[in-house]
Amino acid sequence: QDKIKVGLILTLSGPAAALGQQARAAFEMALKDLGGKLGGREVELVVADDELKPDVAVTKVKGLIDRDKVDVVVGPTFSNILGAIAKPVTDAKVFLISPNAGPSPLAGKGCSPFFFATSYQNDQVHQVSGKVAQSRGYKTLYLLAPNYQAGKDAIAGVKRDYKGQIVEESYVPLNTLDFQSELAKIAAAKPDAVFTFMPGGMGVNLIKQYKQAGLADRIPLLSSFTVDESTLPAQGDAALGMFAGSNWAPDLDNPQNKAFVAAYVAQQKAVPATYAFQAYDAALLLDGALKATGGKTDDKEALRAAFLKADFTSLRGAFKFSRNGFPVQDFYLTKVGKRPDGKLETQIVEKVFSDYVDSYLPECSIK
Amino acid sequence: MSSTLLLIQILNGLQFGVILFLIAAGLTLVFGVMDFINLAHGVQYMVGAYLTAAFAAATGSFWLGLALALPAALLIGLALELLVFRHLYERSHLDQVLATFGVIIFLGEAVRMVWGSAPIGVEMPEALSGSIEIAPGLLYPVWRLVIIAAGLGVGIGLYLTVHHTRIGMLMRAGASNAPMVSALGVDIRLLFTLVFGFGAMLAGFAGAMVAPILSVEPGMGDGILILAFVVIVIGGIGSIRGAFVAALLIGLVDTLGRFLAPMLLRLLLDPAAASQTGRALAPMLVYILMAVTLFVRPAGLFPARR
Amino acid sequence: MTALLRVEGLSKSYGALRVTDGLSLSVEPGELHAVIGPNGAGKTTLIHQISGMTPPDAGRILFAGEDVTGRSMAGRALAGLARSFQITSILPRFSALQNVALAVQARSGSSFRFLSPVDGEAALTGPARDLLARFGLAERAEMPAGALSHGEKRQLELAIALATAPKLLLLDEPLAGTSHAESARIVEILRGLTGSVAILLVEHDMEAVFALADRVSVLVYGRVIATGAPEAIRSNPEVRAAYLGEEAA
Amino acid sequence: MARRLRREWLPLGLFLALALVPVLAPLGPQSFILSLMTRIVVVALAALSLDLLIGKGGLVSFGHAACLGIGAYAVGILSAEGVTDGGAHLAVAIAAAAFFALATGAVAMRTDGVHFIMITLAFGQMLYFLATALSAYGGDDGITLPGRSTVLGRDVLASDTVLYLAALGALLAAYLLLRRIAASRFGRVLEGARDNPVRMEAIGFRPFRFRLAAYLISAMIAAVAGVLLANQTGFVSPATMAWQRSGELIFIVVLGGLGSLHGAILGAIAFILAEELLSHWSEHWRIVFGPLLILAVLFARGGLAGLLTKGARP
Amino acid sequence: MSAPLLEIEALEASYGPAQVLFGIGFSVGAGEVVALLGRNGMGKTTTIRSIMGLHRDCRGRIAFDGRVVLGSPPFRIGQAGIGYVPEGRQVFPTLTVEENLVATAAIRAGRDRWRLPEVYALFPRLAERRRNLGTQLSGGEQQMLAVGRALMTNPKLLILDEATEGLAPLVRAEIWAVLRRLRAEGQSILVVDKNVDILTELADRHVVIEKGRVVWTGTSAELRTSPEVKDRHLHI
Ligand SMILES: Nc1ncnc2c1ncn2[C@@H]1O[C@H](COP(=O)(O)OP(=O)(O)OP(=O)(O)O)[C@@H](O)[C@H]1O
Ligand SMILES: Nc1ncnc2c1ncn2[C@@H]1O[C@H](COP(=O)(O)OP(=O)(O)OP(=O)(O)O)[C@@H](O)[C@H]1O
Ligand SMILES: [Mg+2]
Ligand SMILES: [Mg+2]
Repeated sequence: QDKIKVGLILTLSGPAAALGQQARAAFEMALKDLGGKLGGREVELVVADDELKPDVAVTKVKGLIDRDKVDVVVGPTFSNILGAIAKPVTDAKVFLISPNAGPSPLAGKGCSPFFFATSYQNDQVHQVSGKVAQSRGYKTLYLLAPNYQAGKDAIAGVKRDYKGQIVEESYVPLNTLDFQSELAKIAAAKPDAVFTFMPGGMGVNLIKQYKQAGLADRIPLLSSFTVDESTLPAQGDAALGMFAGSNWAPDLDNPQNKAFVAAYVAQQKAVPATYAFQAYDAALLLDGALKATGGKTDDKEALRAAFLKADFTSLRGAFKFSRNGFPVQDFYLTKVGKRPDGKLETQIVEKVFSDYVDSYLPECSIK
Repeated sequence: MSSTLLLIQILNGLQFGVILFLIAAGLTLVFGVMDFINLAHGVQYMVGAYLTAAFAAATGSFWLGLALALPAALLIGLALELLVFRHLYERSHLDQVLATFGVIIFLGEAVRMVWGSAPIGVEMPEALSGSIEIAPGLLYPVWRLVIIAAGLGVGIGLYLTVHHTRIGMLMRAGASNAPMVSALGVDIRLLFTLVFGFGAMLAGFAGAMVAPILSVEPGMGDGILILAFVVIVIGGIGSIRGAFVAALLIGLVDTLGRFLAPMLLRLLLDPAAASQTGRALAPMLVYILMAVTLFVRPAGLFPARR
Repeated sequence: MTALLRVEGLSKSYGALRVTDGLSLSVEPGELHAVIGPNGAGKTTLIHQISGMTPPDAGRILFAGEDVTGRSMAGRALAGLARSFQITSILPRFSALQNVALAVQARSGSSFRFLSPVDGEAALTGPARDLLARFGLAERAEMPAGALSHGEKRQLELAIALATAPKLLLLDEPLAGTSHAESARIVEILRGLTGSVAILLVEHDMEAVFALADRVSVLVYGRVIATGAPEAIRSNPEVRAAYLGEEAA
Repeated sequence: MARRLRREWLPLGLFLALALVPVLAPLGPQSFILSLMTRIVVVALAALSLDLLIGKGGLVSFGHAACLGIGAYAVGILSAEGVTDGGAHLAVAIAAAAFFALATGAVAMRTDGVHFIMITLAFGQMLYFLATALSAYGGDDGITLPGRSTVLGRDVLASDTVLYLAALGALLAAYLLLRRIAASRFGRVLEGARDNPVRMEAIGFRPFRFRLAAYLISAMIAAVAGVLLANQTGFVSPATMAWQRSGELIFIVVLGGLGSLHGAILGAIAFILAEELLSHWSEHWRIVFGPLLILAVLFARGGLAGLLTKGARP
Repeated sequence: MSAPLLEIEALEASYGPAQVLFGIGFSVGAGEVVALLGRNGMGKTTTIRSIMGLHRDCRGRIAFDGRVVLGSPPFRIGQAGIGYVPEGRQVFPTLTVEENLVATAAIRAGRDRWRLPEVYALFPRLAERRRNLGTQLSGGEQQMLAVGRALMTNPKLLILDEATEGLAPLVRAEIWAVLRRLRAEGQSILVVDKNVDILTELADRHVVIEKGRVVWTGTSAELRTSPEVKDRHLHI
């Protein structure tokens, strides 16, 4: 048998490259741990950088499919890129495995038999915070997100399970540097808790300034994609004690995960975030499915069935796929803490949802 | 809404403005006064932040880090001038744009190769990390005040240098007619080299000063670059005073606009539509401000005397 | 018979400096009216105001019987008011010929023609070539205007102004920067125009002024201190003190 | 004729080479080559329209991607509403771009130089943020198109080759049109206003009108490019309108050689191919790409077009 | 006699493919006033810009004060002691009148004949307008400023390229008087001007250029008595 070709398309350059870098490192680690083979076949990995530009991404995946003749595409990092490449890839009847982005259209009306996500449906992560705010009995909640689609989705996600009073729904421009005025509003509103979704550098700025303004000790901060292992090194101790929703954390207690985190830290000199773990799982998923088909990729039906079975040991423990290709899994509340080696990481506080199914599944027409 | 909150927001707007000015200061010098479009200003700012982070981490002290980062930024600026900029003075603005865009791409990637893509942090000097009460019940982070002081200091220093020293005169003269200055016996090349080095150092200084409150990450200079240009253009190209006023104005409009616009809109529209419109409008505010300013005063608020 | 150009009570200040101070002046059809005066007296500013480049603070400008005070510079040019600039203002990247042809184009039909090549329009290049030849620039026709020598540029400047076929020419020091030989030629050309085209001439070359002018006005600190026939002005003691010195003696 | 050929070999060669693409594409990874080349041709079209403004008019628009976006969104929104006809897409795109150009141009033309750059940036950004606020059409995540535009109810553009040829046809048509315009009376005035607007007014032209007209033409052509881009990508998002995109278009025009028109095409080919090849070679391709740009500015005066035709100019 | 202050030999200059100077040669001695004459477009300005190092596309030999300066950057030539009044004024538009004068002022080798008060005394109009920007001056005022600016560098050799263009007769006369005075003080001067009559009084020697070649040199007395030179080369 000749090699199986895997196309990996991620945002690897430009300002937002950190997440893609983690994913690639982890995916490559997984291949190594699997002995350079998936389902018993040698692997040839073709990596492409989507530059976070939709039209570039489309050309790149066409290159992967057409020029490099990859058997499966893994990627991308961001939802808007996924929106652009999902159709060309699945139209070409190539399987697309998303190691991070999980936008609602692909879970619902736009679901495809050729699509699987090893991550989650985006809303689910935000729902964790809403559920926690509700169950902890916070009477008032202050919501803060950047003014773009993902920010709006985040706030919608939180509101789904939270029934208390929302004192403010504040949207800041994308790439806001200075949160001073938001912090002043929060201090004036005195909510029981704040929820925020502030990915990347914005999260770093917010957390540092939140701490500097003296709010960290007074008002608990719930979040998604704001404090994770990709931003913690920059946030430093200012992030200690902040909460986040997640489907995984580095300290999740199972042997595979412990080994993975230790190996990753040793190799990358940094603690892995979900982007890394999900990419690692993507490789495991491929391996499991290909084992089931005996390494064959021609029979798409069989391959899909093999994927759906999710017959591998995920770093997050057991999980299944819904028919829309999204996982049914547990979600946790995490909190930033210190590892024995002094590095920061998110640590599991409690399980918030068990075997949680995303809410768009009913809209998906696939049987 | 309480009036204290409004007051705090005005203060926040002003201090955001000063930060903007601090970041735009080097650009004011190189673009405003010297009439050289240096798109690389943003990456020079980023490099300053990274250098400070690296040196501070190595020495364990922010101040030592800053002290080492400034000469390093200066050296990088001088090197860039010698290799690239000096061949572009007599070229069109567009050539300058293209070449300095090349510098952005190069430096941006170089930074990523050295420090990686993930944001990194800089610890603020312990002594200045607290807050002080500037009015009863009004706490303000000390570092912010330090930044304000730095911004004011840089502004005044720049103004005096450009408008009240012979170096400043020669810079302005050289910007409009370098060969003539040279023919009158002044080594304008050398002066330009120094000015560009200094501009790079100012950019680096801004990066260093904001590093403790902002994330140090690739691309941190991109958006800022545009904002810095907006500041200079609204203020009137070549006018340091104008840049200062414009920076404060933008800080205020941006901060207060986001704060007040939804409230004002709520008077006109139903709440859902108001917040919807408010959200759509907020990010445009700065650009609307610029468009309106240029419509009313096509050369900016304080058109430099040129 | 009415004057072709009548300026009434024109005023313009820059800060405290009154550059034009209640100035009135007229140019009759076909007349060459020279304006002389010390440096900084406001002569160029006067031409700027008449041509529409600088709005006056007060006063009226009547051209061919119409009040043109509020009209744009382009509007006035189309109405027949052409000007030259003291500080040469040409299109440096265009050839000398194209510079002049463009001025011809301005007065010959719409320029919103998108498809036919302009270089092929003989109706534009023909007259342009003739004009260049009159200024002795025929050899330079295809050269980029920016590559001409200073004196040649000055002559091109004049050729452009003439190419618009004006009723009134506002000339701001057309002889400055031209050598003796070229000056003589320009004086000849201007003399050829008198009678058909009215000219308001600002010039420091007294020889030329007194040789050409029908009337001379003397401007000092934004005010006309004397107007009259060349001979009268030449012997006016006030004018001699303020402007001419001994040179004209 | 021979002389003319000597002067024109570059544009002729360019179009010949582009015309051969569909013939040669099946020899390689066809759909990829066509996708890449279609993107190049579309970007070239946008850059070409911008060259009319920058090269001929001296008007450096830093918001040109907005027009591209208008074209793309015309396809996106109409398709989402069930109108798939390409003719309708084009008509709406062109009309919307014309409206945008008139409205913003009337304001922007009051300024010049760097101020013009910044005010066009401002309008571009406003449109960008407007698009991100269009929640009904995906906000800033954008929308996936159900399919390509149809022509008279038929799905001819579904073929990559046909789409490429359509784009190439548009490029050729625009190139010929703009060449005529550049050499016309109108073009002459536009160039004159670029070099010395005061002189132009003094001989009786109002630069404002000519500039506005050029802005209009340019915006409409860019909108056509936007329609094609949406069809090529199968996806529409505000990213099309980001200021970086406008910047890229300016770079392409300058890199190719200002004002030569075919330079814009050359610039697009060079820029995108370099990006594609380098990024295929290493993820750190920018460390090479940046210095390449700098070298291009320092040593290729008059851009790539100037470099290639240096010997051929009489 | 010592070596001349400025020496030009076999100077050729081109603009791209077009050569415009074909072996110009002349000299200016210490304390001497030399006039460069010729019709428009003959190469006077090109010669001067070559001396100043502003026109790079030239070959030959130019020596100032005993040192070869061709090839040196302009600022070295300026520092060596040449004061330059360029054609077309070229005052600095973004500087005030006073700043224009002060910015490049220098006291070289102890010569301090010209400081602000002296220049203002020479051109009172400039003193009145000292706070105005360069661009806000009338044409003639700009011309005065250009002359004053060159004087403020206290040069050994003053080069004036059409320095009286656009000046009113009184001011023109004033400048000629100043040049006469300077000449009496031993200042070396190279001057280009259209007023041949005055130059024949002022200059010691004349160099007539035609189409990039020196076609005649001689003293003022010789020029006065050579109507054919005036007629043929200068069309007077
Ligand atoms: N924009 C301006 N701001 C301030 N002062 C100005 C401005 N423009 C002109 N001036 C002043 O107005 C006065 C008249 O200038 P103008 O150019 O009209 O003089 P002029 O008579 O043409 O002189 P010249 O013979 O030297 O050309 C001058 O003193 C000049 O400094
Ligand atoms: N930038 C240029 N490019 C090409 N040719 C030029 C350039 N500048 C000047 N020339 C040519 O060089 C020749 C000499 O010009 P120069 O300016 O030296 O003449 P000049 O004697 O100073 O004339 P004038 O009295 O008009 O100032 C002219 O024929 C002119 O066309
Ligand atoms: Mg004047
Ligand atoms: Mg000359």
